[in-house]
Amino acid sequence: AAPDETPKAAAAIDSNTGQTVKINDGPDQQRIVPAKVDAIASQVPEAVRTKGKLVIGVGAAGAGFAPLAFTATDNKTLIGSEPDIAVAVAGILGLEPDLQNTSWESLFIGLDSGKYDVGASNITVTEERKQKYDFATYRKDELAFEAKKGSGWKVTGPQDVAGKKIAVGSGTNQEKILVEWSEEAVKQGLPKVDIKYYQTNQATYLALGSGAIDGYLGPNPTSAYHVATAGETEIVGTYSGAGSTLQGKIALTTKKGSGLVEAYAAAVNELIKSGDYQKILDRWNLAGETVDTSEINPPGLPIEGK
Amino acid sequence: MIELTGVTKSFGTLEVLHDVDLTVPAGSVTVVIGPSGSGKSTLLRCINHLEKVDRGRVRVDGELIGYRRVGNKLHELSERHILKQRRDIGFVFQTFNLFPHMTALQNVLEAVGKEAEPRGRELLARVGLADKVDAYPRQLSGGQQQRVAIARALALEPKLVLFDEPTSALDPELVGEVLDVMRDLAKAGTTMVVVTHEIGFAREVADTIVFLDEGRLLEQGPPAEVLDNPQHERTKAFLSKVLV
Amino acid sequence: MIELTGVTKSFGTLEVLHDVDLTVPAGSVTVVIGPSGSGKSTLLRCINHLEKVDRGRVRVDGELIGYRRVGNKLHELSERHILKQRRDIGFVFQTFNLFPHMTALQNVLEAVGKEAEPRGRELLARVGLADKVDAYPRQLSGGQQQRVAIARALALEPKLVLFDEPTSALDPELVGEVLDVMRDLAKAGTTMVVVTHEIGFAREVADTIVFLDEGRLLEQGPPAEVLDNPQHERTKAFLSKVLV
Amino acid sequence: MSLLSSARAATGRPSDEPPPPDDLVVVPARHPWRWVAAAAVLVVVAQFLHGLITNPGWDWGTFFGYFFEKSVMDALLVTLQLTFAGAILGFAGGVVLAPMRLSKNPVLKSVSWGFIWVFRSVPLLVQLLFWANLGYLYDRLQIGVPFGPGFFSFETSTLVSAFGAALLGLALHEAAYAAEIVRAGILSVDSRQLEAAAALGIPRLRQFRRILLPQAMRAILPNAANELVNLLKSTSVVYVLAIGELFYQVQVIYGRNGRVVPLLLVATVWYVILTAALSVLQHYVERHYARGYVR
Amino acid sequence: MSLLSSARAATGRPSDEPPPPDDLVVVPARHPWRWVAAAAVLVVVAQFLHGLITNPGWDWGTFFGYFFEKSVMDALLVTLQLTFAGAILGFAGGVVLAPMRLSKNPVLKSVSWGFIWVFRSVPLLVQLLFWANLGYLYDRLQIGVPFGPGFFSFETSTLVSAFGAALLGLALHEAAYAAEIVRAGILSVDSRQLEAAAALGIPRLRQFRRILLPQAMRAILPNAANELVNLLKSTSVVYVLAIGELFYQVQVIYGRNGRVVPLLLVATVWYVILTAALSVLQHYVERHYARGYVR
Ligand SMILES: Nc1ncnc2c1ncn2[C@@H]1O[C@H](COP(=O)(O)OP(=O)(O)OP(=O)(O)O)[C@@H](O)[C@H]1O
Ligand SMILES: Nc1ncnc2c1ncn2[C@@H]1O[C@H](COP(=O)(O)OP(=O)(O)OP(=O)(O)O)[C@@H](O)[C@H]1O
Ligand SMILES: [Mg+2]
Ligand SMILES: [Mg+2]
Repeated sequence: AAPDETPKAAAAIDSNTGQTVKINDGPDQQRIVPAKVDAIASQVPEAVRTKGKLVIGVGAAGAGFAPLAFTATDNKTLIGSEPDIAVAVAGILGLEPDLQNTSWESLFIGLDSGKYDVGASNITVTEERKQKYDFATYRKDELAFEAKKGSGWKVTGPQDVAGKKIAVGSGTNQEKILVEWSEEAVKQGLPKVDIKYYQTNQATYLALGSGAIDGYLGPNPTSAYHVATAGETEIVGTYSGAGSTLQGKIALTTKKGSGLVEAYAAAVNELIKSGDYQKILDRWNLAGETVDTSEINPPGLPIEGK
Repeated sequence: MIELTGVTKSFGTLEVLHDVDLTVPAGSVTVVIGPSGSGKSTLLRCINHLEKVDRGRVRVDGELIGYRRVGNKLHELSERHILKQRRDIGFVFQTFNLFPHMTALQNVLEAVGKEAEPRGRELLARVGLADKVDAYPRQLSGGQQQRVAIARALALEPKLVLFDEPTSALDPELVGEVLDVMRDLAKAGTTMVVVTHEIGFAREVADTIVFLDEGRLLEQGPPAEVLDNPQHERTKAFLSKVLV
Repeated sequence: MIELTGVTKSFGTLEVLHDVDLTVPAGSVTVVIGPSGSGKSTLLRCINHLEKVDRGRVRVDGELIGYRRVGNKLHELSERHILKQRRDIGFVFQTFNLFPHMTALQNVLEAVGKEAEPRGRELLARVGLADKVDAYPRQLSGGQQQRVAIARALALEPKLVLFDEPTSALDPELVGEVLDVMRDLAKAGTTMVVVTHEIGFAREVADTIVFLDEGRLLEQGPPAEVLDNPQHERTKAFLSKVLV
Repeated sequence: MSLLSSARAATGRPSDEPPPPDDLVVVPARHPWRWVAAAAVLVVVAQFLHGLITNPGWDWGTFFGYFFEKSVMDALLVTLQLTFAGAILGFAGGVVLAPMRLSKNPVLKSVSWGFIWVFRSVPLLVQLLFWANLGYLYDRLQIGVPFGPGFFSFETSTLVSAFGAALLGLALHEAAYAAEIVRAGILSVDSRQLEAAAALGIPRLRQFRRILLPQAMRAILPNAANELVNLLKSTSVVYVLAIGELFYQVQVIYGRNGRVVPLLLVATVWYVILTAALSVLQHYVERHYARGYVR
Repeated sequence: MSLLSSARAATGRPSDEPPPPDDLVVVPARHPWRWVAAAAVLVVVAQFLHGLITNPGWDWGTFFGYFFEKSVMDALLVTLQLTFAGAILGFAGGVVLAPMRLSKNPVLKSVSWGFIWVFRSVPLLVQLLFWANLGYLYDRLQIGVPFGPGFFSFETSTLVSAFGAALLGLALHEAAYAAEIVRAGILSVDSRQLEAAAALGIPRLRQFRRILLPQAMRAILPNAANELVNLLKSTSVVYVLAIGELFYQVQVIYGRNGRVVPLLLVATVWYVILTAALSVLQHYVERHYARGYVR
């Protein structure tokens, strides 16, 4: 049997409140599944309605990204806030949720081919992605700087990251902010940030542990979870995505023109209204990430100059 | 019966066989002699189509080797047919070419199948290798390997056997034994073409002796004629060097 | 000078050489004859330590081959020393063992270096291969390969040359030429041991003839004695089979 | 080398000076540097192992907790299944493709060349994604007149399952590599061997099976083992299809508990063990095919 | 085969019945099935290409937009650098390790065996992570008395750069595989060749370099090419070190814009092109080492 992980994995410290939140990472999730709301369910296109199920793609194959999407202690069941939101949406739409875990690559190919009706996998809205997909936002990201324990480093603005080696995920809100800060630092006559793009969290965390990089700018929830479970790092600064010129938003994603996006947005709004939304995010210690309303295709992160 | 007409073969610019005509009657033993590099091995290789001739024809028992005649055209045979033709033609290589991963007995039986094991053992015994049936080629002396090669070629009971220096690695005693084997074969009606450097052996075994020089067939006839009374200057010079 | 004392060698349970004592004076030609499988090749291979003897000693020019004596102990030589010893010992293999990826000339020059090219060409010319210097072994006839092997062994100007059936693939003319080469070598003081099946050749070339049977050295002496007046029954039987 | 029997001295051989070397004791060549080198190697290995065992970074507790854990064992089984199936299908393909590439028939030759070229160069990841998502590119596969009407058609998205896609991809990928391995083996066999077989009139297929392949085996085996070990590890690429093989499984676990190092070590040690088992097997198979090559 | 010269008929050879076969025209063996097979293959390939070009799923616009894009070209260069450096270091190691494993010296043999075993079985990913993150496990490396005081010490995190770690890992990994490839080649060479060299007193190293290796090359080359192609693609594993090689770069791009298929295709087509170039090179090198083996 798996060694006892309870002391670390079951608990995560809320970085805002300092309270310990108990996370259920067992296979029995007791998900919040609201009842069907006919007015919203009727917005679902005929084809999906007759199929009767909502195929949800999550690109968390392998390590995933706890607590957003990862695998339960039985090493099979897909759990996390992203599946929860998608399952709740399916409930409102009166569809049977069909959760499928896959790789990032397969997720996008699957969305294109119509294999997945929705992608719920911490996908940020970007202008480039908007050319191919429709988005219904359900969360914003709070960002956090994570560094090795005892580094004594604090991050509050561009001057603190100048000249440091910092990892960030490509195509994320974090990347955009880090690039802006780097430019800002250069303007102030400081050295620019040495940005590293690791493709997996494990590589990032190993690099962090070994001193190959100074810090990691990532989504606050995953960082907080990692700090709590691995216990080798600490959060040296948080940053609200809203503070920048443009708030990065996480959205349910579907193929452009699939006709599903309105139903998704309506369903998320319904969840917000009913309070289930708050409960779901609380469950995963994501209270700081809530949005007030679900937007359809809001302005995304700008297209990177080639 | 073998019939070669106008056989010519070149390697690049080097003409190794030039317009060779040769007839070997069924059941006879023809010995090919000639200096090193004169094309003796190549001649044998052309007979069983291991080497494709550039010009001319090779017939064994009236059958064209490597081709089939349809009307006025010659169709090249497929590899499968050529392989079938070769099953009637035994070949003993100058370099033996035994299969190194098989024992002596396995080498002999490879083409005939396991059922023929008694015959295989008998053949090996006949060439004096009864105690080496299970030895691998690398564990055999040169002469032992050569005898395995002879036994292997005979296992298929071919109508025609081509020997390329079958006694080069054999001692005088064994040469006598191989001679006995050949006599038996001849009695059973097997046609043989033997390349050899041992004039004594040639004299003993041959019905006809053929002298090849620089790819040309200079002289042919019974041993008494060719060896003791050669017509051609080149043949005379060659034979005068024989050590007795 | 070679001195073998009590040389014994087995492969598994098969004793191939049994207590062989042999002395070959410097500058002389010793011919080893004997039936196929009697251990002739193995004897030569033991002399240059390609085969480690089980018992007994091999000395060339007074120097132990493969060992160094310190006090009352024999220390095995390192491979590097053995290789150095072998540079004085030429070896012509029964199977030639030419390097297939090198031309005839490259084969000859491999051990001596490119500087010796004129000498290499001269050696090849001497064995009648002036026009084949640039041919690869596979493009050569059996006899041509054998001659390259001889030239290769002589290129190092060894004090001692071991020939394993050096004329098996050669025609009578060439046998005479090889004989000439050997005579020249002998005149220059080179010691030679020659394994051969050709009794005529043995008679021509030998100072001493040695008869080996089943790993035992049965008879040795000058050709006239051993060939024409053998003492041992086995030798008599063997020689009686020689075809003339 | 053994001691000389002193019985020989008693046979009454004249005892001239210096005493006959037969009386001398043979001392095998000594290699002092071997011992120095061996000691140096041992020290380095010992230090490394010492560091491995005592360093808390490796987190051995977690390692042992998961090493025999059920989900890891299940994943190991999947890895083995994929490896064996891939290897068998791959080498079967290779044994067909290699002679094709060496044949004189231009069609066979080009097909084999093209196959090897394409499937050797397309990354396995891409191939797996392609087979698993055939539906993305082709809604329906149909059998029928080329560019004309179709007779049957399948929905591609139902045609290939994830495991099927993984197998298909691995098999095609391995076949391309195996083909070259077998070809190298064939090239290493002396061409006179085939001449001898041809002169005996042995049919082509039998020539290949009985003469060529067993001799080629010597050159094939170490490379085949290389390929097998490689395949064992390559199976981890099937993570893109979310198939729970060994490497995928340890990722799943460290994704949750953040203990990357000990879990990577779990997978690594399993690979090391499997490779060792394979090496032992390889040793015996190589010895079998080395028979007849003693000298 | 050419037509027979009719001049031969004019030499006055007796014209018996049946007419001398010299007058006959030689018809090369016909192979109707070849044409059928060739046609079938062409149709399948044409259909596939047709599908490729016309299917909107492949998104050719994006493909061409990125194919020569600067960051992709830079990444391609990194891939080539890693591949060449890895191949050269790896094969250099292999050429040393293979004779060690075949030598009679038990120390050399065990060291080589152990090296091959370990570095063949540890996944490249794990090795890269290990080398790049040495600092995670060992804060300082020191040179000194084993288990005793140290003389020098380094901070490990500054010791190995990401690129250095990638090179080190690739080289060690490749060396283990290359060693077996070279060993297979050596085994395929007739042992009598070495005997001949030994009888000529050629020094060991020269024997290896001049006699053994060139003959082993025939069996080594196809496998070396296999390994090189494999390496070309394996370099993608260095993504874990955030080194910008080809595959990493396309991942970064599709991570941003979600266009997975055309970007994977960019990498794939580059691999296919590089493999083709390698195959052409391989052809000529193989031909060079085939000299002397014509018959
Ligand atoms: N594959 C080849 N390429 C080029 N030349 C070749 C080839 N095979 C043979 N030769 C040449 O053809 C000539 C005849 O060769 P062949 O082997 O037939 O001679 P041979 O009469 O059997 O000689 P020997 O008695 O020495 O065996 C030789 O000069 C040889 O160099
Ligand atoms: N590696 C080996 N393993 C086992 N037996 C061997 C090995 N090498 C040789 N023999 C055996 O040793 C005996 C002597 O072999 P050797 O090659 O010395 O004979 P030879 O006198 O040279 O014969 P030939 O005249 O036929 O060449 C033979 O019976 C042979 O089968
Ligand atoms: Mg010949
Ligand atoms: Mg011999």
